[in-house]
Amino acid sequence: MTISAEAPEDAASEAVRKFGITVEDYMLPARHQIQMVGPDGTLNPHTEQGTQPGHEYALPGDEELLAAYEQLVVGRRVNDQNSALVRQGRMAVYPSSHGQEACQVAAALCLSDGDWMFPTYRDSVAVMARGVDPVQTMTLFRGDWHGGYDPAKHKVGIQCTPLTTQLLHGVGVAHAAKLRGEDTVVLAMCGDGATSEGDFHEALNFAAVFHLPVVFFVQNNQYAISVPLAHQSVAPSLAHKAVGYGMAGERVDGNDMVALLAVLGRAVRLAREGSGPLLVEAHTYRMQAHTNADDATRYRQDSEVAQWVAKDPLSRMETYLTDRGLLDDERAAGIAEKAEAVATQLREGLSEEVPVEPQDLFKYVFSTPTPQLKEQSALLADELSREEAAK
Amino acid sequence: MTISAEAPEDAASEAVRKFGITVEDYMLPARHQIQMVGPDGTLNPHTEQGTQPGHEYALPGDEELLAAYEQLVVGRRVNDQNSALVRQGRMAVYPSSHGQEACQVAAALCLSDGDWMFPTYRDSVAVMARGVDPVQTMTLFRGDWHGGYDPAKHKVGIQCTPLTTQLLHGVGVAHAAKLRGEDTVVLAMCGDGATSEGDFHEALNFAAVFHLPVVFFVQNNQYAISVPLAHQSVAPSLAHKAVGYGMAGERVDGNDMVALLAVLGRAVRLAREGSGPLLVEAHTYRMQAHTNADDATRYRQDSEVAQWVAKDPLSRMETYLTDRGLLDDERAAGIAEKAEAVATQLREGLSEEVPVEPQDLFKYVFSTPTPQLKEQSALLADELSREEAAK
Amino acid sequence: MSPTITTSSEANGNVSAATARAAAKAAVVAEQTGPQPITLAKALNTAMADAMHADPSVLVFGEDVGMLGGVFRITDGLTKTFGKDRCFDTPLAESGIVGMAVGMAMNGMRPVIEMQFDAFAYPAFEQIVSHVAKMHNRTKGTVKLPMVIRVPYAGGIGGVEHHCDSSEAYYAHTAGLKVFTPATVADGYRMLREAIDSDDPVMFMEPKKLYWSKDQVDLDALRAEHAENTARGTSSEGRAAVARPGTDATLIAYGPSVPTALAAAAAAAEEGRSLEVIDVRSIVPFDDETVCASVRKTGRAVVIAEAHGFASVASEIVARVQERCFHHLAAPIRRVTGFDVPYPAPKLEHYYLPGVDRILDAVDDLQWED
Amino acid sequence: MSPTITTSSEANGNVSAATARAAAKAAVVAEQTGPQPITLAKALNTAMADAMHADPSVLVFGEDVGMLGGVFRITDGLTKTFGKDRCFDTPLAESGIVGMAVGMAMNGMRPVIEMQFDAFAYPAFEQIVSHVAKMHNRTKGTVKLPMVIRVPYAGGIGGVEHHCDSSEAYYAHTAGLKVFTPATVADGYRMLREAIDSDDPVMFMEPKKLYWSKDQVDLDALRAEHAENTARGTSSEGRAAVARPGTDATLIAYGPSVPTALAAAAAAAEEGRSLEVIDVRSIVPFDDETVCASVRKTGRAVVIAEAHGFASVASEIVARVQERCFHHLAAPIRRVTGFDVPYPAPKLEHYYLPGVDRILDAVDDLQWED
Ligand SMILES: Cc1ncc(C[n+]2csc(CCOP(=O)(O)OP(=O)(O)O)c2C)c(N)n1
Ligand SMILES: Cc1ncc(C[n+]2csc(CCOP(=O)(O)OP(=O)(O)O)c2C)c(N)n1
Ligand SMILES: [Mg+2]
Ligand SMILES: [Mg+2]
Repeated sequence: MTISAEAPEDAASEAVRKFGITVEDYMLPARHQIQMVGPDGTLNPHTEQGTQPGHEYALPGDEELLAAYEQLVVGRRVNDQNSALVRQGRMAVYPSSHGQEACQVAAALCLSDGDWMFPTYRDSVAVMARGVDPVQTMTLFRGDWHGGYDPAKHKVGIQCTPLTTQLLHGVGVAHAAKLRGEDTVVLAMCGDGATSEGDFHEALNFAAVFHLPVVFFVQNNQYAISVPLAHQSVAPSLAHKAVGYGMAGERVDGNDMVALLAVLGRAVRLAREGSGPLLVEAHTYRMQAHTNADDATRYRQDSEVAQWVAKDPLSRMETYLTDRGLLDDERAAGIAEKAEAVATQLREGLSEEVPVEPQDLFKYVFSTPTPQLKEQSALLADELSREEAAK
Repeated sequence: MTISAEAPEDAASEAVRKFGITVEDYMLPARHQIQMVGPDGTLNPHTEQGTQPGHEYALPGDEELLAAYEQLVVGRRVNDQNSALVRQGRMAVYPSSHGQEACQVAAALCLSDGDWMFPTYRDSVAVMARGVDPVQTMTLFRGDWHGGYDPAKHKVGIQCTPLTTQLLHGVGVAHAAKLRGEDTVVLAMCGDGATSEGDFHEALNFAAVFHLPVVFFVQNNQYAISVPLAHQSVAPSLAHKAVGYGMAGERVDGNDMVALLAVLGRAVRLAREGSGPLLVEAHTYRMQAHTNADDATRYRQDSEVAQWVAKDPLSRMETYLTDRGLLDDERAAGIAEKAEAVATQLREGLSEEVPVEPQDLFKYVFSTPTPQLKEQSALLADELSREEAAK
Repeated sequence: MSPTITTSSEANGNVSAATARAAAKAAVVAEQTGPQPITLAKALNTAMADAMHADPSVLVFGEDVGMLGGVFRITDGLTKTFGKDRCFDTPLAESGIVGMAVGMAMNGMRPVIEMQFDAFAYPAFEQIVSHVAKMHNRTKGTVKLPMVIRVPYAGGIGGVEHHCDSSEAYYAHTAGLKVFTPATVADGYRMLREAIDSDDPVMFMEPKKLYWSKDQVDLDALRAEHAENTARGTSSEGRAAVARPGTDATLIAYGPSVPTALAAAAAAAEEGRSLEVIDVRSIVPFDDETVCASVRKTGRAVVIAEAHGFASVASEIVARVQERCFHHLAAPIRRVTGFDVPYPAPKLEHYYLPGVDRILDAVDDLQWED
Repeated sequence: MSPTITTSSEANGNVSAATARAAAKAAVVAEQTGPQPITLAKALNTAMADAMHADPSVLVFGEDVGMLGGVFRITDGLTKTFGKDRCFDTPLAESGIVGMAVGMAMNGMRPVIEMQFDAFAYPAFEQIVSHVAKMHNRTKGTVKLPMVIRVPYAGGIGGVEHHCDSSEAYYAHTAGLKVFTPATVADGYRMLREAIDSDDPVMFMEPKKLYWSKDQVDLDALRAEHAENTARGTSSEGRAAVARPGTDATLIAYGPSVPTALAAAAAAAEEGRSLEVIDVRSIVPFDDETVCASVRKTGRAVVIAEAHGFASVASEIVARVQERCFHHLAAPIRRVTGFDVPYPAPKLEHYYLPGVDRILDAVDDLQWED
């Protein structure tokens, strides 16, 4: 298999042929965001789901929906538990994804075991939903180390802070896998504000030119810290950015678990089948401040936040599943129990004082420490032993 | 006047209202590149000029065409003269725009006196057409200094090498002008390869969000040194990149002087009227190697180059103007004479050995040299005086 | 800060020098007088506000600097006071911010831009090194680039990765950039105003752990000092300060390390050792005179900085002091710097940072004859 | 280079270790033996080819490295030999190149990437400083990042602005990066293979003015040396070399300055002064032992580097040598470096560059008693 700019048939022309649409219709997102279940929890009629030729979506299966709901409940519990732990001083900082849990869960569930995820600082719930141990996930925010899990083992990048730099890592992982003939798909995540960074541009373009199986997933939660979307972009939508890379874009209601599973599921499938990269924008909302250190009242009105309470992804899914007869009290209780178990795990894990090891400073800079690091390490050891002796 | 993301009406919605087109039709380039005069020098019928609703172009006036032709002839002569000077060792390096002269000339002619141009290393002909002294323009390539003219005086940035960094400077100049209520338009130029850089993305987005009068002009000459366009982008065209910024894009035959004047002229007018930034891609060809130091036979076929000879911007314009009766032998001779005069100026200017001043190293680092620079300057002065004494 | 607010039509209109001057005057009058306990944050904020009052071409922009007032609140109130043409949020892109500032400075403005954290200035590195530092030289001075890049830097605040880098060496090594770093509240005001006044670009490194440290400072006196300096064409630019006089050895420090050095000197004094503390203030240009005068006097020196020691500003200080004061030195110059490891996670930063004990150890190592 | 070419289906297919090994063997056989006049460019090219033969996970990419073979032709023929899956052009974006390489290294590859010129690596600065340097540490070593960033650097080639920066200090100051720079043809081969073998990221700084300098080099002997080192787990990594022995003073240089230092030593010898020249080779890690052994012996030292002197690698060398050899020094350590000015235009670079005379002047200044 050759990865080169002259790929036999590109995704766009293939789609043009297959779906009988124009190349622009392939690349442009559907004219409305894809929404399957409305805020009140009822299924939209098929004609009102926002789909159009070339952008059709099937309803996910019942099992998938139930599994997703369980993770939604767990995710919300995780967010609330972590925020509480920060308030109690057990954790330094936590960027909550409260309100964005449907995006978080869909990001994890759309991937297979061999796939990779490249999350941001806000995506702790997605990382846990992907199977990483909750307490390990919190290492970064607890301040013990910069990352608490092995990316290779879990196929999850360390939650990334320098905005959109991780998208390129995702592109590289996909590229390596493709060169070896593996069918790995990479889900590379970022926020709305991050789309303004140069690395966003470079990552999407590299993925498109090398025709790599990367799904770029933008959680547009309307704010980058204090800066509203209107100051980041005047494009009709962030999904429209796909066009500039010859890539397909789609936008989806980011508080509609059902639509997210459908849209991300299809994107991952297309990527795996060789359609090249895709860009998915989810419209959602950051219900809380940027982090606990932020004061959102400085830049937005409570009334705006209130409007989004009505669109909550959890209650919507609960109503939908209950109405469908898929969810009853017993099942709900079981799920709540699981969520509580995770919360307990977090509480207990984070109240344990893990002793830090000063010598870790020098241990991992290189595979083998340089003479300079050995010298510095000895200096610190000497200092600490003298301190110890003085006690 | 407030510059903010919440501009009263953005360009796209204004266009939608005014032209009765969709926002995508506003942002997307016309389906074909705009071409008014074909390779054989005959005017295309209006229906075959590539225009469509919202993207209509008027034929430039006779005087404008003649002035442009004169600059075309001068530009070609400049390119050939400079290449000859490099071969003779009078200049270190020259990135020729041979074949791209129509783009070069249009870039200069579309601007008014108060406007700014931000050119690249390849845009020497545009810089001269804008009025900068030819010999001063060559300072960079001659190796005397990094720039030979005063950007503020000529409203021309120093020809820029770090790709697309200059686009942001153009954005800043436009922003400052707009804040002062001046109606300055900025033409910010780059090549096809350069569109892959992060700064391209950031510049277009800043211009769009702040709604600034910047025309981004991409000369797509099909190559970035050895790398063909297909390895830079798989978008249908580079002009499609406009969509991701909510900006209008257009593509034009870059070897058609007439269409270039029309398209860039309209873009500058729209920008001045407050439409915000626009992106124009000209399809052209780098007829010679990247610079004299490059060997183009390593990566492309002569036959490909030959195809483009037939599309030459000069002969096309000559035929067109002659057929229209605007150009006769006498006028042509006058123009040739002017071109020859510029060539002579270059030859003479560049054969004069300008003595370099070693102390210039220290003079311009800061407005006033630091104590450290004074020390270093004294060191060099001492060294040189000892050398002098030893002679 | 001044309660005087220009009306919104003024603030949003084309800026008029007369209006701005009037506002500045009013602001000075309205301000409380006499020494007050003031934070470094407040001093920096006041410096920007005063500069904006004084000169309509001074603009402030960056990420979250508008409504929010910056994540450290250093630009608090500037949008409200001066309107969003003069203090505004940009899209989230640092190269864009710096590159746009270059263009604005080329076209008559004096941008003062904020990088949100040290490590988030790296995307702008090409613009800083290849343009900000070189434009003046490239154009033989026909283009001046009066811009200030404010960088909250260094650690000690329990920040997660990428929020605590000491990046001053990158800029100090780049020819064409001035690099200032205040260590006191008064210097926060004084030096930021000088940076904004400078016709050359200044990397203004703000020790973020000192943002909330307070000193008794008389802002009016500082304003008067600035006015007097402006009138006389003088300034404190490029000058180091003797932060504490002493006789036995010299501690050379800057930014976040100055209070640590002072604490070490205080501790040493109790043990009967008199340490002089030099606050470098301006890394570029560097004040060889003040630094060397001290070392020639004491004969011993320790250089203290938070950044990794290797190829750092501390290395430079050692190198130039040994070049200039070699025969006055009774012992090798010692460095107490951050280790050559990535800045550690919050629970480990304590072991990384140069602290009082480590400085005193270094002083002890200066081969005393007693 | 080896005329052995894998068939295109092999080259384009999923790379098979067995095939690659067979090809490597064939290549070794087909190569001419014995010392040959070889350029640094050729040595680097051969090192990459041999590494690619030996290990199918070694990939080469960057701007113009494919069909063109790079603007300096260092990757000449690699695409032809190994197919465009293993040596290929990327879109024109340096942050993209480095960022993608990080991901590839995380997923089993060993990318060797080319930055076209020193100043054009700056757009990748954030990726280099915040990820390349930190990934191993961030993950407590669970993620290794075996990648090489090749940077043609420094001047002396009459290049226009942005094509002659000496950027090594930026990387040397960044904890977590190894920084190598060869000065001889043999080291070009030896050190690039070691860099590719390294499980840690290496900034491989290639002195571009030496690309076409030739030495008599036996590639087969170097291959055998490499094979032996690999078998024994040894290497020349992190070691400085005595490029010329001497007794009176030590010249410490690296990369492009080594030939200049050697020329200065030769000139000094004619005047009866014996100078030892140390080729630093590896800036990080730094070989204190070799450097200090020499200075302790000679008692005098001059550090030579093209980069601006301020806060540079040269400053570091001065600082650490005075820390370690203070009582052996008969005179302050002198630096001969580029001035603290932007790298000048071609017609002025001669005045900027540390040359033989400037080095000899510095040696003369070392307070000789005679
Ligand atoms: C390169 C870089 N610049 C600045 C920052 C500081 N910063 C952290 S989060 C953030 C806002 C990001 O907004 P968005 O991408 O919308 O993600 P969200 O926080 O809303 O999930 C900023 C500016 C950073 N982390 N990285
Ligand atoms: C940031 C940066 N990276 C790499 C280079 C080296 N370089 C100079 S020109 C060039 C190709 C540019 O191609 P394009 O943008 O198409 O312009 P053209 O030369 O065709 O006019 C490259 C890679 C550079 N100047 N700047
Ligand atoms: Mg957001
Ligand atoms: Mg090109």
